[in-house]
Amino acid sequence: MNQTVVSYLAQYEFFDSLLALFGGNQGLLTFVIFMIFCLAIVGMCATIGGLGTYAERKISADIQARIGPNRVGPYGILQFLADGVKMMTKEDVMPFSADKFLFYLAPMLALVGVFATLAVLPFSTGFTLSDMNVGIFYLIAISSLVGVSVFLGGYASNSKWSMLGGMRGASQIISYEIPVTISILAITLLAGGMGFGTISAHQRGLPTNWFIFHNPFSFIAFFVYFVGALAETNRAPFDLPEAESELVSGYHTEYTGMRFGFFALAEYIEVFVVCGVGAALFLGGSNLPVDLSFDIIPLQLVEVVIFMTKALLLYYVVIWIRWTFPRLRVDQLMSICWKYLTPIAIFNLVGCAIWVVLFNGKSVAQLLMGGGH
Amino acid sequence: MQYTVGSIAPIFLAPVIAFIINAFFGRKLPRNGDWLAVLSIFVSFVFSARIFGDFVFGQFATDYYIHKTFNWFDLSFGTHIFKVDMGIYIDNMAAIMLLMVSGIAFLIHLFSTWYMDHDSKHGRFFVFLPLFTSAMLGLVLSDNLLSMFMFWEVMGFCSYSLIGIYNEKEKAGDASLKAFMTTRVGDVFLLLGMVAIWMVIGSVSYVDIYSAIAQGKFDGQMVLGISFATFTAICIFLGAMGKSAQFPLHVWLPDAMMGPTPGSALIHAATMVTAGVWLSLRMYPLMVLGDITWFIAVIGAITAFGAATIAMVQTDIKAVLAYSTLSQLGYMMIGVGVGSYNAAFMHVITHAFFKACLFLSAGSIIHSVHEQEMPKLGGLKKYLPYTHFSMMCCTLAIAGIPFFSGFVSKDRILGDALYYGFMSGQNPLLAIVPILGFAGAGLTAFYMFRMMFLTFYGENKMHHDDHGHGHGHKDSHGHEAHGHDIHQEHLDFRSNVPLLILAVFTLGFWFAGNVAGQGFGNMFGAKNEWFKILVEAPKVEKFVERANQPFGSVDSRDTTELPKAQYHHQSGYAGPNPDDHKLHTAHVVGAGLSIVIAFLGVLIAFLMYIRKSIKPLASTFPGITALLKAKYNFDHFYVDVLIKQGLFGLNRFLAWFDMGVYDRFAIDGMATVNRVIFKASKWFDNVVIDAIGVDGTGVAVNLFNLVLRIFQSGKIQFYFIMLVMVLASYIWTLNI
Amino acid sequence: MISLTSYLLISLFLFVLGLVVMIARKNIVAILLGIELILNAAALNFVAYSRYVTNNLDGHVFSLFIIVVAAAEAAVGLAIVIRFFQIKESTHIDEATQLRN
Amino acid sequence: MFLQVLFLLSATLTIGCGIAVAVTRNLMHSCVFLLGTLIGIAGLYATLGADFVAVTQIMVYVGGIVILMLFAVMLTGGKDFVSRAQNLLGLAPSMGNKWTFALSGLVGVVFILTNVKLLMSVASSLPTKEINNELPSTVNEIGHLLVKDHVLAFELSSVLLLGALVGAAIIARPRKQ
Repeated sequence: MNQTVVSYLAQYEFFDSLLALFGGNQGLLTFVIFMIFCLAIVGMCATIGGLGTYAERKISADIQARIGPNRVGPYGILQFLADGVKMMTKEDVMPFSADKFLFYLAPMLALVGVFATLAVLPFSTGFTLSDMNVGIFYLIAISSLVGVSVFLGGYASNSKWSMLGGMRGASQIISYEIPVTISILAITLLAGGMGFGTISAHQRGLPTNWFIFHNPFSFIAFFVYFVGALAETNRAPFDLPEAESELVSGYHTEYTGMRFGFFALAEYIEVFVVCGVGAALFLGGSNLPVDLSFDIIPLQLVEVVIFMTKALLLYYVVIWIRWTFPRLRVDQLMSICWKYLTPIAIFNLVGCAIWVVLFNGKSVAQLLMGGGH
Repeated sequence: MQYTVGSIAPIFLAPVIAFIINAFFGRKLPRNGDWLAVLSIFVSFVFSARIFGDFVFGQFATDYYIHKTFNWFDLSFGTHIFKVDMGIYIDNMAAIMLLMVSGIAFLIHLFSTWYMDHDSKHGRFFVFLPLFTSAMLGLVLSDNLLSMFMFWEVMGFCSYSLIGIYNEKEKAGDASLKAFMTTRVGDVFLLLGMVAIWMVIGSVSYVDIYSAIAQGKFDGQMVLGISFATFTAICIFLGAMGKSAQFPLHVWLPDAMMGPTPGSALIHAATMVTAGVWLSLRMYPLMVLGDITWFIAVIGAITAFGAATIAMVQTDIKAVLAYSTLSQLGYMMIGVGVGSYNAAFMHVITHAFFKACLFLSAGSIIHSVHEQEMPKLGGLKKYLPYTHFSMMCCTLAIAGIPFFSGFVSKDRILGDALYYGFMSGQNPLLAIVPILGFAGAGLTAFYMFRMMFLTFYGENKMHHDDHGHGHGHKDSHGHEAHGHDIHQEHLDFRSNVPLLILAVFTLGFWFAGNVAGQGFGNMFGAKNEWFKILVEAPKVEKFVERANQPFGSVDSRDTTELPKAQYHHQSGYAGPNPDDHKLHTAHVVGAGLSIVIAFLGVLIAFLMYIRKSIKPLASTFPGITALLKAKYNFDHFYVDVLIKQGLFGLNRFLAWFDMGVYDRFAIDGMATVNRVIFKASKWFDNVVIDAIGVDGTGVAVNLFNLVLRIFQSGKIQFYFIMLVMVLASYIWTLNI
Repeated sequence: MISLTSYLLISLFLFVLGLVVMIARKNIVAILLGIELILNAAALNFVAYSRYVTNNLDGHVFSLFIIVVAAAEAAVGLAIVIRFFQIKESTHIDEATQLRN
Repeated sequence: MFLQVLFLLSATLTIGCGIAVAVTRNLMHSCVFLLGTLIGIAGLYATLGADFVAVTQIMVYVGGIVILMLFAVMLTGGKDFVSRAQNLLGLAPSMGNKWTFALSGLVGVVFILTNVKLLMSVASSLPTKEINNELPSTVNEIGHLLVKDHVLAFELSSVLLLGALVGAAIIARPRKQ
């Protein structure tokens, strides 16, 4: 059976008293707990997505020696709320020749695809909504809904810019899924499982146990993953689908108001998700640097903080890259994917496989120190 | 001593890694990564040396071996077993061979960094050289024919690339193709033999083959009317013939000198050609079982003598060396054939050392004076003292002068051949083996000293030309030859030191364990006759139960069941067996005879080329010389006779048959007959077929079409509906 | 409790829907959609039988292979459609009757 | 309880979107509904304990096939034109008309009746296995099956995919005439 947040909580005594509170109806209790955690995680991620826009503007201002948003709240931190209010109150414009159904559907699909990935994101060993044994595979699969939504958004708007943006976006997302998936496959090979719990358990302890430092191939795999993830989330320098100078705003050119907000929110949350996945797969996830034999709820909160720190550091790097590198051309984009990243990823996969066979899956550090479990 | 894969694998893997890095990033490395190649071979050498030390000086039993296997793939299901194991098999012979290959390859690599400096193909050369070495090391490490065959083919490819490395020269391209194609002939047979063995015993591992021989699994099997063992033995020996350039398939080796000289050294000395001998030695029990050892001996004798005669008239230094390689390979094959197992293997080793040294010396000469035609050389002793010294040592060794290694190994083979031909009661016709062998030994001494005298002694013609014709002449090889000043040679660790190191190993006592060689006079309490104790033909009976136990556990046997304390006690050839006595006599006679013959050859060469009191061969026997210069017309035979006469003749015959006979009688005759039939059938056609058959059918088809057109609508969906309907009606008619 | 029959009914219904799409639609892409539905119905049956009837996972493996074949079929099929469209400027199935006469 | 809810949701999604695929006039909408059907089937797989198959379904279909379909629809226009062919069942628009639907409905009914007849006879002889609610992970076992029992099919499918890839690339490339 898959580990869930409920089955984690069930090992504590207060769970029984909670059960008594619900009159012994375990199903209802499960539902309620899931509900609470879902709401908490979605709310948190939505806030992170909102704060992402603020961080983007503030960091870019910092890089460009400006001040950035500074009016709403202390240091302008409430700027995203003001933006949200502005978006909600805007008129919801529907282009005359748009395909109505698909036009409404596309932003929803984007949000669904992104929020569905949160179900397996391992915030901590216990507070993972569902630690299913095909976790990372599920995450890759369900996040491809975003590609569909990008395409549909571009198509439904019935505008040339949107169409070009949508096509670019879809082809880019499909193409970059390949190196990303293959480099993740190398990690599942090392961990011997696709569940985040399994992967996380393999990286327990000091940073030398992290998969990024496991062997030279996984070290390269991290960068392949990171570059591919940047492209999959349409972030700079791969933000061709929404290249302002060429396509106005790409696939969401015709969107206004909260529908545009959905797209923007989905994008920022997806960036957070891929950063989280990168942290969980390569940077040790939510593991404490020490091996504690006991487990209490506050410890889980510490783990959440560790995970968030790692993910947000990567998030910072993503924003930093955006304001540092110029945009690529379309042919460069495709040649990077097919001529460089994919062969490197395949090379990494084979290399990892050989490493596992040759050294019984021991990491470089274990080989050097002669230890190992 | 527990060996893990980690302490064996680097022998093979280090050069492979150097190959990969040089192949992909070589151009970006300083000096095209040649230092990396040298370093990798040195790593192999160090690991090989460790194994060698443990096997030769350690307290292992003499029949100790390391055998580690892993499952390559396993497609077994149910009772059908199809699994292929790969593995490492190291016994004493392999340990010695590994040290030899890696050591010589290391020196050759070191020399190449000097030789190939500023060469246009420097980078490419150092891509293939480590791959070549690694393939040879892998071949030696292999525990089965299949992986051996893979490395065998990799070597074939590498030799192709190294021979044709100057691919802008047409001759080089032709030579590389020739080498590749000729060895392919043998490889086909080798593959055939492997498949045959697999069919019978379901494995191609050496251990399994030995145990199958001991258990008699080959007995009673027949293929094409000959016994199965003979068939497989011949097939495998044909493969060895191709690789070791034995008599009918020898044509590629002399042409292989088109490549850079260090490459030739690696091909001729340490790696490629010895692979065939190695295979014959590994499969020796099969050769004995198949009863083809006489065939091996005869082939070897023909090669040894024939190549030696050709070498007498060659003028190119490298050609002389190439033919001498052929000749020496013939001696190794004689050794395999007459049952002189350890002498044959010793000759592989000794020959590797002196032939590598000879080639490197030739390379040193060529690189120094840019000339390889001997008549244009002479008097180089003054300029190239170190090269002269090392080359002289090797020449003494190959000529079979006492105290040198060639004497030790070759004369043991000759002694055994003498016994085999005259005293063992074989077919008297086989006396040709020792006769040709001794004759070839004399010729060897002659032509090697001819080469030495022409190159290093006499007057320096180039120097003379220098002043006579001035600068700027170009010779046939395109080098700026005559205008080149000959620099005085200095001691340099890349150019001469490898030669000198190799020259040290031309002394006989490294191999014989005593000074004189043939078991006389033990010095310094050396381990007497270590070679004879360590290397012996595989005793197949010992492998029967070993084949049945899991290979992983073989390693943990008691290693000290028979320690090598017998080094000091076992000596000489005398034994209670009267045959041993005869053998000893044969050896003594053979040694004496070969010393006499060798000195005779040296004397003739001295008289001919230093004193000039005997006219050179060419003026005495012009006819024979022409034949020899044409290399017995083998190339001519293959190209002009076999292909042009045979194949083209067949073509012409077929063309004549086609045009003259078939066309005139069959086709034209048929035409006449047809005309008659045509008139008859025309009437029949018009009346019966056309009117009644065709038109009538048309009408009928039209009628049917009215119905069928509905079904044949050309629409896929309609067909689909029909499909579903037919399926449904079929199911409804079933009574279930 | 969910029974085998419910899965079989769903898959039957899906199959019939695919059949309807394949027969009623005249657009080649739409027919490919119908084929996907039919393949999925078959794959669903495999997995359902694997859980309720047999004790091994061979059904899962078979449905994986069905997915693989479906992917290959979609790729080649759509390539043919696009090529067809380049030649005929139409994706109507009734245009593809050149072999008839 | 949870399984039932999931089953009902998935079945509804599957059947509802399936019907929508069949009856929608717009080909683009059909494709999107097909997406719904495929996700529903993935849900059904999940209720059957086939986690790996379910995720593979989403991965391949959503990430690959549906986007491919959408591209194809976009490139070919998906217009609702009338055929020029004059034959039996000709004169139908691209997305079908009431006649084609009636005919296909007929065929469907025949098929259902046939199947029900077939199933009725088989249903009684089906072995009734005790189903446990535990849904163990199938990933390991599927991996073993793929490289042991079904290794030939596995390798052949890789050849098939390669062939399809190359074939599709060659077929779809415009040739210069």
